[in-house]
Amino acid sequence: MTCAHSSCASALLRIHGLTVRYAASQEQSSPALVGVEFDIRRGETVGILGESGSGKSTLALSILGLLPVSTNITGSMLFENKDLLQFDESAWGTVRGTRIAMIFQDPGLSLSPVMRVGDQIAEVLRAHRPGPRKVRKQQVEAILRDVGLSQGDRIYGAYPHQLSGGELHRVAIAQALSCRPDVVIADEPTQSLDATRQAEILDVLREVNRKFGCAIIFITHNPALLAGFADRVIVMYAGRIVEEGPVPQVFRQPLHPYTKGLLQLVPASLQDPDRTRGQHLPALPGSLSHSDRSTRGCIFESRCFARTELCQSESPREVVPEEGRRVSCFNYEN
Amino acid sequence: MRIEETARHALKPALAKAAGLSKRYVQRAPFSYKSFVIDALVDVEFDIAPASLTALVGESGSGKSTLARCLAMLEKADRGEIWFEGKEVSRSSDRELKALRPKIQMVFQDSAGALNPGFTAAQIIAEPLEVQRRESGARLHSRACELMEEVGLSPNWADRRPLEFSGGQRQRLAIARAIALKPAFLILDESVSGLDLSTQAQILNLLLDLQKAHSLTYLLISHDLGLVGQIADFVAVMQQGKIVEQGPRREVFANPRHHHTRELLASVRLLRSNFRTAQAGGR
Amino acid sequence: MKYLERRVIHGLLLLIGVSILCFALSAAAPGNFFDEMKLNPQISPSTVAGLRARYGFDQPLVWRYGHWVESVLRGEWGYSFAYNCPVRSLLLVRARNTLILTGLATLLAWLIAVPLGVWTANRRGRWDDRLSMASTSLLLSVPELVIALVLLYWAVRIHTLPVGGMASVDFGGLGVQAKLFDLALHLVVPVTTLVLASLPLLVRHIRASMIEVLQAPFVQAARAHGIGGARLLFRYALPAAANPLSSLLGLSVGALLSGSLLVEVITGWPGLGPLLLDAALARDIYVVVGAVMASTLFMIFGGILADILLVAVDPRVRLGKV
Amino acid sequence: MHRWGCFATLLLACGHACFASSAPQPPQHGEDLLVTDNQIGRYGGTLVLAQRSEPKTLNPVTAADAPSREVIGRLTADLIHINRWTQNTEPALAKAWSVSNDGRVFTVKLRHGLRFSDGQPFDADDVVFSFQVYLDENVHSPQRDLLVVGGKPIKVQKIDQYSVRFTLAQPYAAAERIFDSLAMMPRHLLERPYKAGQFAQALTLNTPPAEIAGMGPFRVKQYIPGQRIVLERNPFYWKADRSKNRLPYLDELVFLFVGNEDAQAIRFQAGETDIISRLSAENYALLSKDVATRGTDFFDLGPSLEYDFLVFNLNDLRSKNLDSIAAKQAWFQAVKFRQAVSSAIDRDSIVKLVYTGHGAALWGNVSPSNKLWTDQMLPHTPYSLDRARELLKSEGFSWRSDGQLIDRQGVAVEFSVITSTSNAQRMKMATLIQDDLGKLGMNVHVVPLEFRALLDRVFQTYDYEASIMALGGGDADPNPEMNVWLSNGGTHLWRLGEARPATDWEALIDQLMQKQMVQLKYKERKHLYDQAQEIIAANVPFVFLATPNILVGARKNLGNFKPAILDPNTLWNVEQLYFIPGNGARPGEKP
Amino acid sequence: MRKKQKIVAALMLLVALHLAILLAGFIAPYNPATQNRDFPFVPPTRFHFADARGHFHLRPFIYQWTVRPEGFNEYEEARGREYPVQFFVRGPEYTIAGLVRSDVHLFGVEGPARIFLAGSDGFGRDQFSRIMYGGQISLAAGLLATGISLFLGLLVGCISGFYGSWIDESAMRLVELFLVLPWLYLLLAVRSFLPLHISPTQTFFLLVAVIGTIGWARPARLVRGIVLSAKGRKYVTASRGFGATDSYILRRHVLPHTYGVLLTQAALLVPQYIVAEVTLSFLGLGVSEPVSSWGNLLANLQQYNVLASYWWMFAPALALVIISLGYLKVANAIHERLQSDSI
Repeated sequence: MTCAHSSCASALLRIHGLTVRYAASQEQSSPALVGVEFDIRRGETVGILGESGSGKSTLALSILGLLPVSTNITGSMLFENKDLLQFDESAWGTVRGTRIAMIFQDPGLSLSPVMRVGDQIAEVLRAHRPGPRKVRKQQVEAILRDVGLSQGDRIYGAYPHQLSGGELHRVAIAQALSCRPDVVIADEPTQSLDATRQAEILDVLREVNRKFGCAIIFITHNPALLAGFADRVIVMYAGRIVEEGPVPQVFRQPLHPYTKGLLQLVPASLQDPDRTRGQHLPALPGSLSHSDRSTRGCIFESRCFARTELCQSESPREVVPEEGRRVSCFNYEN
Repeated sequence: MRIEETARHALKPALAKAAGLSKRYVQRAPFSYKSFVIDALVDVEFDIAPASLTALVGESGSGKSTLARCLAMLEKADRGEIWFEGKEVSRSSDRELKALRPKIQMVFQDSAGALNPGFTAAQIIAEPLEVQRRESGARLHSRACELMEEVGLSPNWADRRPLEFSGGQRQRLAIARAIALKPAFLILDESVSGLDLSTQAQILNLLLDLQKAHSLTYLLISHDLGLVGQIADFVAVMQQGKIVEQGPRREVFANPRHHHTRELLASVRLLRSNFRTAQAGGR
Repeated sequence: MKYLERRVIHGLLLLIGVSILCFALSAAAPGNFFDEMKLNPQISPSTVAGLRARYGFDQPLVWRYGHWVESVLRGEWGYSFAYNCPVRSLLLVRARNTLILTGLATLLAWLIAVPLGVWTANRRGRWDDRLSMASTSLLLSVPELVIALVLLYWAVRIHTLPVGGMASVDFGGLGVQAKLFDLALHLVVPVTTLVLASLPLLVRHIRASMIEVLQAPFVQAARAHGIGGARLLFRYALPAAANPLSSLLGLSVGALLSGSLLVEVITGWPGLGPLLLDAALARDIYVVVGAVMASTLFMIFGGILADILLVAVDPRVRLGKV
Repeated sequence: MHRWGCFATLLLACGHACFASSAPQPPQHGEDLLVTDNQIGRYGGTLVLAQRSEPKTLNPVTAADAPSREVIGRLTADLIHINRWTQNTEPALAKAWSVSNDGRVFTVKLRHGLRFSDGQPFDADDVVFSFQVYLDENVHSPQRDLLVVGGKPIKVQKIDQYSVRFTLAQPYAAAERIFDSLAMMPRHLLERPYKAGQFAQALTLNTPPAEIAGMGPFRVKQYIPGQRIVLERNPFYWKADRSKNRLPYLDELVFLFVGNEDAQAIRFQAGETDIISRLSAENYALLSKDVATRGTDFFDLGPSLEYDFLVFNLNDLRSKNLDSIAAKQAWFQAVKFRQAVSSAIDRDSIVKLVYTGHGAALWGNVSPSNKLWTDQMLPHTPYSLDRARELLKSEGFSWRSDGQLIDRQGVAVEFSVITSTSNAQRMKMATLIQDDLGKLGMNVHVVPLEFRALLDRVFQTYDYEASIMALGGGDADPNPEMNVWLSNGGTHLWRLGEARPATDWEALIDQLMQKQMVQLKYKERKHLYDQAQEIIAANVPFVFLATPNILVGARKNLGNFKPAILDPNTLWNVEQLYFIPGNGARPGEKP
Repeated sequence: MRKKQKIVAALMLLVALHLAILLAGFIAPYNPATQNRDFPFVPPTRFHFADARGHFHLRPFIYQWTVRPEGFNEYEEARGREYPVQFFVRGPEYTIAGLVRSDVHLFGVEGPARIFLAGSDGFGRDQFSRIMYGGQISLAAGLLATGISLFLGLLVGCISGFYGSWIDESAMRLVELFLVLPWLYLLLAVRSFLPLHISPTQTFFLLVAVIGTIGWARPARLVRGIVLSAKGRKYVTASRGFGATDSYILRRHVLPHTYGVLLTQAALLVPQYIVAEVTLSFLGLGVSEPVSSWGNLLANLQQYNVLASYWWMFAPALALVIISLGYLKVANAIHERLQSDSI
């Protein structure tokens, strides 16, 4: 397969031909990820866009080596030229949380309910940066300030259920950033927040990226969040990358029918004068689970508005329509 | 708080109405005299016009869900009145309640938790019918299949269990169950918030279809103003147990009175405009 | 403290209920303490009747209960016919001995069960988990009695362990260290029996609770932050399993006085067991009532302890948000 | 934990320091020591033995249970003592006694210059005081009934400092045996609690050792609840060996409390105890297997005085509402029925399977090892099913085709036998008897009951059909057995508390027993008692089964160890016991 | 798939064991009450293929035990005559389940030799036969009593957990009361009110009733905990929203959650209850001689000399362990399946 980027040699994280198959999966034939490959360079922000079930979360977990042991994984994941897939548990310990960190979807669930949040951040530090307790506490407070939580003392001593939704998100970010990782994976980190808080969190992440220079992999189903935030977007469908490119290009001119469909989901404006009462919202027909994963043809075929005979019988190859972009669709072959 | 322009709706009597509704939770820790007081509802005045779609927006903990549960008669408020179809119902007897229940239905946020994992899809949908003794035996099953079809689920899946469905499908199941009793009033508590954009749009479209078909009245609760703002007729904004703003959507969006509403709207607009700019090719 | 007040009142009600029922039951049971004398041809029936009258057995049950309550209020807890002394003094020393035994056994059982349960939960389905499950199943199906007897037989065979009792005859003349060592040797058989008998259930409960917690998102998250191994299991997962485990611990504590009767009798441990058995069979009823009251107290205490523990570990409970 | 231990020891040993040393005091002038003729032993050592349960009290007057009496027996002494070996009486605190011609007046001369274990002198005042307490109706002493002869309490009079006169209301055979085990108590310590009506509460286990004194070879040193009681030498004990060494030889005597017989056997096997009394036959067999390796000796002393028997309920049930049992009494009342049952029981099997051969079959109430009273002429009905069938047939019983025995009315013979669950031996006997009588076509049910529940049925409710029980084992003399055989006796088990003898033979037994009681000449008395035994054996009110042998074990290096049939089997001469020096010494022995 | 196999395997084992015990009359070679007074505590019979002359026999044979002249209850094989093991032999008559009457036994040897598969007891009774017959009473009583306990526990636990407030409080106090009461006395009292002789059938039902009613407290506590958590589920609230009655919610949504715990409890209680008979026999409430039960067979082990000298007396303990392991296995497997179904 081709490398979409010219500068792939300088990639921090390089994922190649990653195929993941859950052992206990009901449909044994269909892998959760198929031949996924992309690069992450130092300091860049990459959005991964897709519906739920497209394999985004599996991707995130596999980058951190958190898939169940029984999972069948092939391909390679080169992080600083070391293949993460060959790592054992202790080697992973030197990567997780310190080089690659993750911000989870719902901090209310991903923070232990029975530990003070400060301690939870300190635990991460303790695991990777051994040092005296006192110093650690100061470090934690500094990190909390970095994510915009100025009342360090109160936050430090609070339990998760004592904090508001916005604060919890910041704590989760602080926890992920505590060891200044090179890569931060943010898995739908703003989903349960209202618009104001969402914007704040995006600001924090943007700030963090600017200040610490860590690469951010931002996983979302909402293209609107990526605008003005991510450099690059990777669109996933049914465990495959269907399109990749810089955000401005992709948003301006989406190539894959799926990308097009996703982009049109974002409402035009708050008061659409044309929309009459009860009129349908724009929507993608069908759902991911309708897709026949065992098909020989294009996986998106059943939901595609531009499908042809060919799409049913053959799987499209990846093409590079222009520098820095790629797409898997017959419309762009040749 | 009432806005003049609702006069048009005021002509029709409200389907559901809350007057001076208050609810306070007092929690006591086992080994202390200290108790924690949470005012979930403070003197809430709230109207729902028939056959309308009212969006209730507010951040988590603002009291939206408490209001929803009070309106659905799943919880009793401390003070205040609830009117439904022109009758005060907050102090109904058990028997009156049983008669009232089919008319007011609720769809919960966490579809996985609100569906018994041990039941099949058909059993889940049939449950209200069974409980209310509307149908029985084979008719029960065929009615469940009809309902599945109505919400866009294949009746072939009638024997699957909730965990075999995707989030969107589970939400459809929950909606099918809620409309099984042909209610007049459907309360959707964050019913679409856990879903992704495409599924959200589909579910909202489904709701619109159902509204048309059954002349349903909706109360759609969400933290996402941008989402519900697209389809709502009325918008209400809650903060700390109080309704700080309510009125027809256009009115509220055009002329928000409360700073919280203004803030929310500004953020939504910012996000949208970023996206439009990107689509337009700018950065 | 509202909560404590309520617990104490409930406890008192329970104690009253238990005492009344104890009295009713003891009155309903056939025979009484002085019956054995009837078998001695040299003691006349009138002497036996005199003794019965002396201890109020010719009085109605209510009168006896009243007298007993009065003696409880005096701090005597009733009167033993056999020992001719207040029950309290009889119970205290033996309760202490029982607590030494059961306290140690409970402590050991928990010290073994917690790591084992946590470990096997983490290794769910692997060989070591299966081995542990198989052996706990086996232990569960062997009666306590058989465990005790086999251990005792083993002790006789190996010659190095004492085969019963709590102290050697020359205990009084030993130094502090030697005394402790002597006590430890005597504890081996009964403690092992108790541990083996209580371990399997504990391990299984802990394992089950841990399996549930280990699937929680925050454990996964902690792992993603690079926290692993024992730290993850004990710092993150275990406290989160506190709810079921603290009530389990409450039950353990509640059974401290009553859980070792059989083992004490078999291994000759000078605890409440032999005293209670003797008293129950000899119809020395106030001793039985006293011992039952004491174990009720422990059960009440265990319940309170479980709640305190839960509050200490789980801040959600502490702050009233369950 | 340590603090706890210290606390307990402190509490219980607090009196120890103010005590006189327990080293044997040299004989003093005027002290009338009893000189024993045992082998001369050596001082020192601690003898450890186990007891079924702890003593409940140290009060000799109120104690009713065996463990308490065993310990009290070592702490106290009596005026006239039954020698457990010879089974005859011998002087103890009394130097001599004389009996008036009519056998009603006993004059007892006390030894001079004796002292209690606290060093206080002992004299006639103590004797009078002790009897006053025993005879006090308000004290409810179990021994009181012993001292009531012919319906009147014995009169006790002090003659001088060292002589006391006892007057009986009527002549009483072997009256001197009454004095055995009646502990003489210190008036100086006990008069105050007695006067205050607190006698039952005096001398409990919690009483400080300094406030306990007795005339026995040992005195209390320490009591650890639930664990053991430690006795130490009484330095003033009134016996000495031929070399004028004051007895006892042992420094200390320790009673461990070990809940059951098996555990006691284990302790003995493990070398934690030095003596084991009343070993069960099974454990005797088990333990005596490895005698060679363990430095222990085991003794089979032959049959005990106890007798196991099957008794049918012949009580008057008219007021009891027990019609179904009353209906069966028609069978039980037939002598031939009882004789048939007796013939059909295979006593040899009982001896073999229940007592593993260490027991003896019985046909009467007196054990073959009762040297003075066994009736050698007593017929031993052989085990014979044929004879049993004959007897039943002649009584009108017959058999159905399936072998079931039926009576004249055609009612199937079916009855139940109650037995105590706490006695494994009797449970086994019941199972054997069930099988034996099954061969006769009798349908016997074994009904195991908890001991007191059984007593309640036998003594109170009469709700039983037959029962397996045991009696005897105390003294060899017939007098203590009186209440078993007299028709109005409290232990006349088959029919309790008869106003008049229900049958001629019971009337005859009454006469014989009353006569032997006042007959002072042994030969005449023996003749009367033999007759009684024969009538009992012939009429089978009890179907006598067997008696266990007395089996004991002890360390090989225990000197003067002379176990006896009479209770206490091993400790009756504890003051003479000593450890023979050599390689057999107790491990961990203090020098 | 694998889980299903596990359940099936464990179930097959249990069914086989129960069947064997049901057919005790056929499988056991002797009447369990027949005493052989010349052979107390005989060790298990040894099977031989080669005789003293070195000849090999295809059919296994045994030697008769004889008492060794010196020594107590020690035996040696009388090598004089071989007794081949025979199958489908005639022996004492028996009935199976009160229906089939027969005298054909699975195996046996010609008299006077006796085949003691698990040795003999102190009366020379064949222990193997006693175990087989005893299993009938013990297992049935254990299962039935467990059923009663669990039913009562379920009832109280459900009501208490579901309705909460004072009902819960008083139910839990009642549970505590049951846990501490001196049952000994109650049972003694019960015994004294019963007729003197109770037939084995009556004893059986008595055992079941007594054990079952005493043992409900613990399951009740467990069930209550589960009901408490189950009734807080969202779908229960949803169900209320449809106007579901309490009984409907209990039946459809709450009860199914308790099955897992009930099963595990059942597996734990059955062996416990079988052992409990030892205590009850002591109070005169157990089955009495000559009927055998696992309880009274196990009681033999309480005697030190038996424990130390006659290892084959452990056979009933082994039988109990095997059966209860079987139950545990089944419970575990079903529990696992329930868990994987629900979450």
